[in-house]
Amino acid sequence: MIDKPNLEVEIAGIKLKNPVMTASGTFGYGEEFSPFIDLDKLGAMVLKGITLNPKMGNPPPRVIETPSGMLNAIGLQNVGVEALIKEKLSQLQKYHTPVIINISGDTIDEYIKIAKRLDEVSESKKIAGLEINISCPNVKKGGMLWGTNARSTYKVVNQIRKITKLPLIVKLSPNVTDIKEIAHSAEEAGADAISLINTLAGMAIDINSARPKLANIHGGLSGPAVKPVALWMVWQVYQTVKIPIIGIGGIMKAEDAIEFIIAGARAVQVGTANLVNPEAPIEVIEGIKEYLAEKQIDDINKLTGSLII
Amino acid sequence: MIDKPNLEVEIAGIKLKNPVMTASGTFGYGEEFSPFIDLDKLGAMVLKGITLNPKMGNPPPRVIETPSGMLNAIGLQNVGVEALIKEKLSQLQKYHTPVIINISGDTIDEYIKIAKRLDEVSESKKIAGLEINISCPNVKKGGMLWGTNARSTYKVVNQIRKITKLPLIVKLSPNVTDIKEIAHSAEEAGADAISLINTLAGMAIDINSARPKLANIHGGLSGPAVKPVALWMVWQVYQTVKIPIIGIGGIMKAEDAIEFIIAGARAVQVGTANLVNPEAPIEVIEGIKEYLAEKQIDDINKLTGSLII
Amino acid sequence: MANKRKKVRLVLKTKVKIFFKEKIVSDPDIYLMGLSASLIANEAKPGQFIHIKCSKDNYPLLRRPLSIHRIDKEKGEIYILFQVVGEGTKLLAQKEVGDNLDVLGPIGNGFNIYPESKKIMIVGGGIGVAPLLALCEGSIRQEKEVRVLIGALKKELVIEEENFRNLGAKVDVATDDGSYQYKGLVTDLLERVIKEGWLADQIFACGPKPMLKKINEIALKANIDYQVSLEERMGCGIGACLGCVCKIKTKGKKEEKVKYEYKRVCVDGPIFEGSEVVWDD
Amino acid sequence: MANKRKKVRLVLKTKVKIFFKEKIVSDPDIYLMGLSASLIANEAKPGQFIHIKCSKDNYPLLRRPLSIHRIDKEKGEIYILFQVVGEGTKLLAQKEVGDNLDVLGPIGNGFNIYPESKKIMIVGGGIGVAPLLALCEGSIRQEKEVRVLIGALKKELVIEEENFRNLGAKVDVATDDGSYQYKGLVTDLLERVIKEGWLADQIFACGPKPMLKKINEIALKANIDYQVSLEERMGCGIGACLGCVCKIKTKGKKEEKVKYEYKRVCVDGPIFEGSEVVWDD
Ligand SMILES: Cc1cc2nc3c(=O)[nH]c(=O)nc-3n(C[C@H](O)[C@H](O)[C@H](O)COP(=O)(O)OP(=O)(O)OC[C@H]3O[C@@H](n4cnc5c(N)ncnc54)[C@H](O)[C@@H]3O)c2cc1C
Ligand SMILES: Cc1cc2nc3c(=O)[nH]c(=O)nc-3n(C[C@H](O)[C@H](O)[C@H](O)COP(=O)(O)OP(=O)(O)OC[C@H]3O[C@@H](n4cnc5c(N)ncnc54)[C@H](O)[C@@H]3O)c2cc1C
Ligand SMILES: Cc1cc2nc3c(=O)[nH]c(=O)nc-3n(C[C@H](O)[C@H](O)[C@H](O)COP(=O)(O)O)c2cc1C
Ligand SMILES: Cc1cc2nc3c(=O)[nH]c(=O)nc-3n(C[C@H](O)[C@H](O)[C@H](O)COP(=O)(O)O)c2cc1C
Ligand code: FES
Ligand code: FES
Repeated sequence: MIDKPNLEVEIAGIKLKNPVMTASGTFGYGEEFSPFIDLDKLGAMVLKGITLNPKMGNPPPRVIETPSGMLNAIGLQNVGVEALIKEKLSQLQKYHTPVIINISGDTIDEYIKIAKRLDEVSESKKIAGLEINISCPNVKKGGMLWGTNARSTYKVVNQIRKITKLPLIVKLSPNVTDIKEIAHSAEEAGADAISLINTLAGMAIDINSARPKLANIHGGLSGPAVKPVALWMVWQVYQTVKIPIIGIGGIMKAEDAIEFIIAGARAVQVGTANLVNPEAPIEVIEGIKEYLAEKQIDDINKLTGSLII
Repeated sequence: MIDKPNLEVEIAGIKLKNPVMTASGTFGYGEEFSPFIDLDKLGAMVLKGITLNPKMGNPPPRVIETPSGMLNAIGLQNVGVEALIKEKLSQLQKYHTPVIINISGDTIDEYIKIAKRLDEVSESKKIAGLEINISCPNVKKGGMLWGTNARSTYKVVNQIRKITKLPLIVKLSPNVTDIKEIAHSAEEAGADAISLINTLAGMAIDINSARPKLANIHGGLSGPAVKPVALWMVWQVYQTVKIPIIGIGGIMKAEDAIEFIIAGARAVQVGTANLVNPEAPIEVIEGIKEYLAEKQIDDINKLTGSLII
Repeated sequence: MANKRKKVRLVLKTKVKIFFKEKIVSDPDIYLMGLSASLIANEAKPGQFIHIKCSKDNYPLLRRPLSIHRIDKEKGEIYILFQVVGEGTKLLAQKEVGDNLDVLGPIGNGFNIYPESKKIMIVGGGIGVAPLLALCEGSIRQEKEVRVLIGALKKELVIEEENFRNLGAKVDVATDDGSYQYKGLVTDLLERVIKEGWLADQIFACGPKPMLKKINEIALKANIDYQVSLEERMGCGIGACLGCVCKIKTKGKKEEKVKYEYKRVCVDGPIFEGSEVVWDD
Repeated sequence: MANKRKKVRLVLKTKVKIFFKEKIVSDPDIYLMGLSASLIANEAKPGQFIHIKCSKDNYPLLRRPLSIHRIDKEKGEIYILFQVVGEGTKLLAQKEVGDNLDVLGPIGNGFNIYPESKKIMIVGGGIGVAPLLALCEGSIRQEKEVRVLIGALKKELVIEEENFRNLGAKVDVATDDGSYQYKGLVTDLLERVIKEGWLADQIFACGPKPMLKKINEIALKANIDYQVSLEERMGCGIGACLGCVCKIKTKGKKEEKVKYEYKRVCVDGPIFEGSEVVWDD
């Protein structure tokens, strides 16, 4: 009788007490959730995407609801890497959960500058790793460009790889013809892990005003609606790369997370669910425990890629 | 006071009494819906995708439900072009609604043979036009290949263009990095209109059996869940091509159809909604009428691309 | 073709009112529901089903197929008997007497009782009894001698036993744990009954696939005509989407490589000859 | 920062029971709902809101923000007053007394009544009166002299007038069609009251953006401190997603190009100084 199955997983050299992380942009800078959950219970925290300089972001409305999903066009509003280090990371020092910084840049140079800076303070500020966002669909010049082309993906990842020893997680965009190709070049370029998916590009229109519902016209689709697309991409990438995969997309309950793990994910990220239920990540962790106990699986790692076809 | 707004539109030279068609594969061969609606009220009927020879299709389960959507992996089961002509089209002769044949092929040669054959009987069987499915994600060798590459899209469309005078509608796959590029090459190749989107590739897993819920492992996602993605692609393509666009994706009510038309669609196709409510296309037509009257718009064509940004 | 078109033409889309609702078994929860549906009752025959929109919105999106459990043409009523297994049946179970349901129906070919048949054997496993009560009633109205075998896990899960009996059928029950009547599988019970010499002219069955498959072997051996009610995930329920197929042998097409084709459970079935079904999966 | 962290720490996720429900206006439908929520009532201050999960499933997915209309700390109760405009509020309106609601709250900074203020002017347009009753009660408890101006399209849509009066405030109403009291916009009424010489120390307002903007001009001219309750589409409601922002002037940062920044309505607001809001959109 297995009643305490092992939940520990290792991603890109980062040891996680369980495979459940929070997805960038849906968990703020962490502290926002401390009134609701014990942050020390999380597998890891991925913070709001950061850029070199502070970013204003897009005009409102920035979020609107769609069937079983939502569109967001935040436009990467963030405090910039320096304020992140000074204020936000300092707040998190008291916690024991690995902190992963999600970084975005308009140019390779910007990516490098951020990575360098975070690398410098990684010891003092306990930064566990970097998640490279080459896929944020809201920033015209940035993300999209890199993540939708295998060569540019290779280029940016490889450059960052050269200047930091920090574990690198490359976060892929689903808005591509062949996710396997992109994942492969990220691995080639030296990524330690791959996370997917970021949001699907989408749009909604208010037929009374004949205007887009988002001020930014289009935004990123997330939530349960995208789960089937995300699962299929995770399974495809699992066939392609050797490095661990972090599954993301519409995970609201433990059952969803388990689908991703069976499809090949070593860990998962909970995103939109945080906006609906701040306790979601904890509930997912508990649910996974119950599933393993019920199925008498002694180690979560055995579930990864266990899809029977 | 406008109480009888004009609903007539012209697509690829086909005159439609209203802009509401039925989407291929969700409306059978038409007759299946005659117990529920007056087929003569439809703008056009697009029949189940046809191949040169009869196709068995995929093993079951072929359809499963996802949040606000469904996955299908029918595998293009169909009676083949000859039986279509002999049996199915004969049944439809008594109706006055334009019939559009959706064709799929594993090779250019197959596309051409079907197109030729349909071209021959187009007069006698009252075939209004062809919709070229270069995007069905369920048939490994077929659809996917053509529709996800600009050059191959050009090639297949151009070859078909050469051997038939029938209006050609090219139906695009959303599983691409840059839908504008594909749409552009379809136009270059001689397409008279573009329809989008076909289904998004997706997957679902039964966590109790650790097996895919679809026997085919993956399938095509459709329904309300995909509407934001479809709308964004229609709007992008509208910026790119001059030929008319047929908007498809999650249209359940008139409001959804109107969103597509405002985004640039000249007509729309109702798909998954037919499976839920066989009267859906008629309700959409009625709803569009009411909207135009309420907004005092005298011609549906004025709504196309009227998005205010 | 003509035959099929006829079937299609009889299908209706209507709103029907729930006039009766009772939870007859708990965990798994099984409900009996009565619907005022004169149009459907009028057209319906045993073995057909109705396709129900369980939610008002997209959640769940698709309709859910449920067999017609009883048909009362005089009163213009039909009954459904369903087990709560997921979101759709859960929502349906939450509906109350007086609520309206959006349904398509009656759908499907229905059971085919041959005039010349004298003895009818009906076998139901678990919730599989749902379509069989109407069949039993129909058979008895045609003055057949009817025996019913019900299979269940345990005593508490034996459903409708009395109702079959009240119709005039001889009813026997098999429970896996032996908590009621015959201990073992209902298929074992069937074999025993046949061995005892009660040979039916037709066997009708509905239930879990392994049961249906086993009965096919038994029927083949005893060389008794056998009809089964099959289930598959459905989309449209009206023959249009090809989502609900099952493997059916293609008779007499020797030239073809494949020895089976995919037929639609919704309109080509849900009733098939046991002998034409490809059981290997 | 400290201030913000404090705010965040006070937010709770709880299930609260509906003990009262009344439809007070029809088409548009407006409901008054009472919630047994001692924890929230205990923490709540006027101008804050609660973030409600209106559905059990994904449809709708996100929570919906509603202002706290009344706070009864003794009884441990709060009230919400809401207008049905879409799916979420429709579902909420279908909930019955005895049902539980999954809510986050109290959220936001709340109105800031200065101790030195003697005269308080409260202006509500349409459903905008929702957060103002609690504010009125709070002001009167602090022995302020309170006047309330309510704006509505027509007589039938004037809400809560008596309740404000019963609290001891002087209440005047403006209706666009003149079907009740002053004919015209509530902002015209406000200008008139000021012209008549009743000068408040603070103006508080909630309602349609054009109204709030106009009042800002009036307050500026009369040089009266002015606080508004803003609305924006929300995601998390707890400051994490940056979905709910509004344009707020960046004071004293002359060097920067942009003269405004995006602040979160949910936790930096929903109450802002009228003078710091960028009204141009
Ligand atoms: C022709 C026909 C007649 C049926 N008659 C009855 C009946 O009289 N009483 C009854 O209780 N059930 C009947 N079923 C099964 C019933 O349709 C399903 O249990 C129901 O659709 C499940 O819906 P759900 O949303 O509650 O569960 P879901 O969440 O959709 O699925 C829950 C579980 O039910 C299974 N399931 C879902 N849909 C089907 C389906 N169409 N066929 C088989 N299994 C399915 C799934 O595999 C899953 O494991 C019938 C099915 C068919 C095809
Ligand atoms: C801080 C705050 C306090 C509020 N207090 C109240 C209140 O006390 N009473 C009340 O009736 N309403 C209040 N609202 C507005 C209320 O939140 C929306 O009406 C509600 O979320 C609409 O949800 P729905 O699903 O019914 O409509 P939806 O289908 O989501 O939208 C219908 C219409 O409502 C508008 N809308 C939706 N969400 C918001 C929002 N967050 N803010 C503004 N407009 C929106 C949309 O633009 C759309 O036109 C408040 C909003 C905020 C931000
Ligand atoms: C409001 C919001 C903000 C987001 N911001 C970021 C971001 O800054 N960087 C990033 O890589 N992904 C961002 N994402 C994408 C999520 O991290 C996640 O990849 C996506 O939402 C899919 O997961 P979900 O369906 O669970 O939300 C954001 C998503 C949302 C909803
Ligand atoms: C069951 C099913 C079968 C389909 N078969 C075809 C097909 O044969 N050919 C084709 O081009 N598209 C096919 N499609 C795609 C639809 O025509 C449509 O493009 C897609 O479903 C998106 O629209 P919707 O969300 O309104 O369903 C099929 C879709 C479904 C759900
Ligand atoms: S369910 Fe659509 S064909 Fe049977
Ligand atoms: S709603 Fe998420 S930050 Fe305000």
